[in-house]
Amino acid sequence: MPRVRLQAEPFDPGAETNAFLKGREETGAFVSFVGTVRSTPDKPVTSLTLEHYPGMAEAQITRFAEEALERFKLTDIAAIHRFGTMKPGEVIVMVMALSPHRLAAFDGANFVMDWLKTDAPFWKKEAGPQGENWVEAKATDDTARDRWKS
Amino acid sequence: MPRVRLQAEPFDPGAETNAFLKGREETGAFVSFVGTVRSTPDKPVTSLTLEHYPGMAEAQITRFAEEALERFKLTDIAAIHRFGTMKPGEVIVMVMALSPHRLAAFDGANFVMDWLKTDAPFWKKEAGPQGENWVEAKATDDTARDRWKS
Amino acid sequence: MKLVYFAWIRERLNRSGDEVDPPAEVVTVSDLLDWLADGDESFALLLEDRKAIRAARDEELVDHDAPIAGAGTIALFPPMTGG
Amino acid sequence: MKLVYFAWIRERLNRSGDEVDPPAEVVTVSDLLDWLADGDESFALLLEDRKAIRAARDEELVDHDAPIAGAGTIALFPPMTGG
Repeated sequence: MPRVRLQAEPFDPGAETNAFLKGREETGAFVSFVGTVRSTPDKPVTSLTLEHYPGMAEAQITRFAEEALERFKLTDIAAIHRFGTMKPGEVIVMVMALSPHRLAAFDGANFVMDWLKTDAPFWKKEAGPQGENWVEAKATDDTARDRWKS
Repeated sequence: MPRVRLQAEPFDPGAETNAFLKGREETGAFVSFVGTVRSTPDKPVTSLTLEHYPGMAEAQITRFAEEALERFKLTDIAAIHRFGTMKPGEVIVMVMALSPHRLAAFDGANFVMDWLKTDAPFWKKEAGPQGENWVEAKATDDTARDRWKS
Repeated sequence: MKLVYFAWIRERLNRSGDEVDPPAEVVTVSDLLDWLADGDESFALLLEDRKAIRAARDEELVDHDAPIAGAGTIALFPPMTGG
Repeated sequence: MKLVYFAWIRERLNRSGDEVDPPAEVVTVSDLLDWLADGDESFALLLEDRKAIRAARDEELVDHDAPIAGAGTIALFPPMTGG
């Protein structure tokens, strides 16, 4: 069963890595993805707020994780996603996949991230020196997701 | 500059994750791969010993990391590889890639792992109930590497 | 039937949801959007670009041609930007 | 010229390297393997399956047809299994 967690509180990606890897003598390949709040000199961001659809957000991520588990024959998969307001550098999302095979672990984490980006009910609002704006969805994210449709 | 470390001592993948992610407000996507010593009921392993070619091993991994950095326009990449004798569950190798773009981070870590598997001078010897044996190279690893040749 | 709104749809409507009882001829999500626009100026403006509107029926993503009969909750929101 | 051996090549030869001075007609890695096999029974056995032998010239992977002239160190080892 995939472990999916939604929370307002920050979490520690290193501690999550070690907890997930504990007692895994039977599998050899672990892949994690960590997405953080980005702020650059070109596009400074002072905070990012994630709105979500409670219930459905968790259900969608669980669905993608279960699909990944089956499709890539993973040993385990976990996803943690924050909502609420966070600062640059803070972790928004983390996906971890475990498999006896390296490519399956990469594909599993990649698959969940691609679906999560476009089909999990979260919306990002950025605040910066110019005020606030809702982040627009990117066509490249749809393309990334669509490569898994077959 | 990629950071490549070879060591006999165990290391903590969670601590490495957090150290690598520290102060990275300008990039949003982190991917890590962790490979551990595997032991299953079908194929029990009591220890794994990694022999390496000192100097060349570090040089090869550094080369693959530099190629990944340039090819996928990564912000940073790091690799840590152990040598010597280790027990089931212990970490053998860790690769971390950072990029503003999620797919580039996945590709970067994947690329370094694929090349490292086939073209970095390490040799694995397994010890188990039936004695010791050198691990044979897998044709699937060559195939995985060859998809990056273009 | 319950309607819930998210992100800039919620902000522009200035509320997070409505309780509605559309007539029988409102069969699909698309019909529902027409009916909402007919009855409410702010909805009419909001729904001008229909491609920008996503819908979920009882927490499942659905297309605009999906039926709404028997739905407990219809959610309306812009394209998702999680992760 | 220095030779270094790894993994089961090192184990079967029971040493980690040799210092050699091959004659001028030994031009390539392949020639070197022939010359080593001619001079040493254990090498001859080891080198029966040439495809199982990889080589590095001064810490760079090379094919069997690579020249060895001017090399400081030639390493011989089985296919690598790191990671």
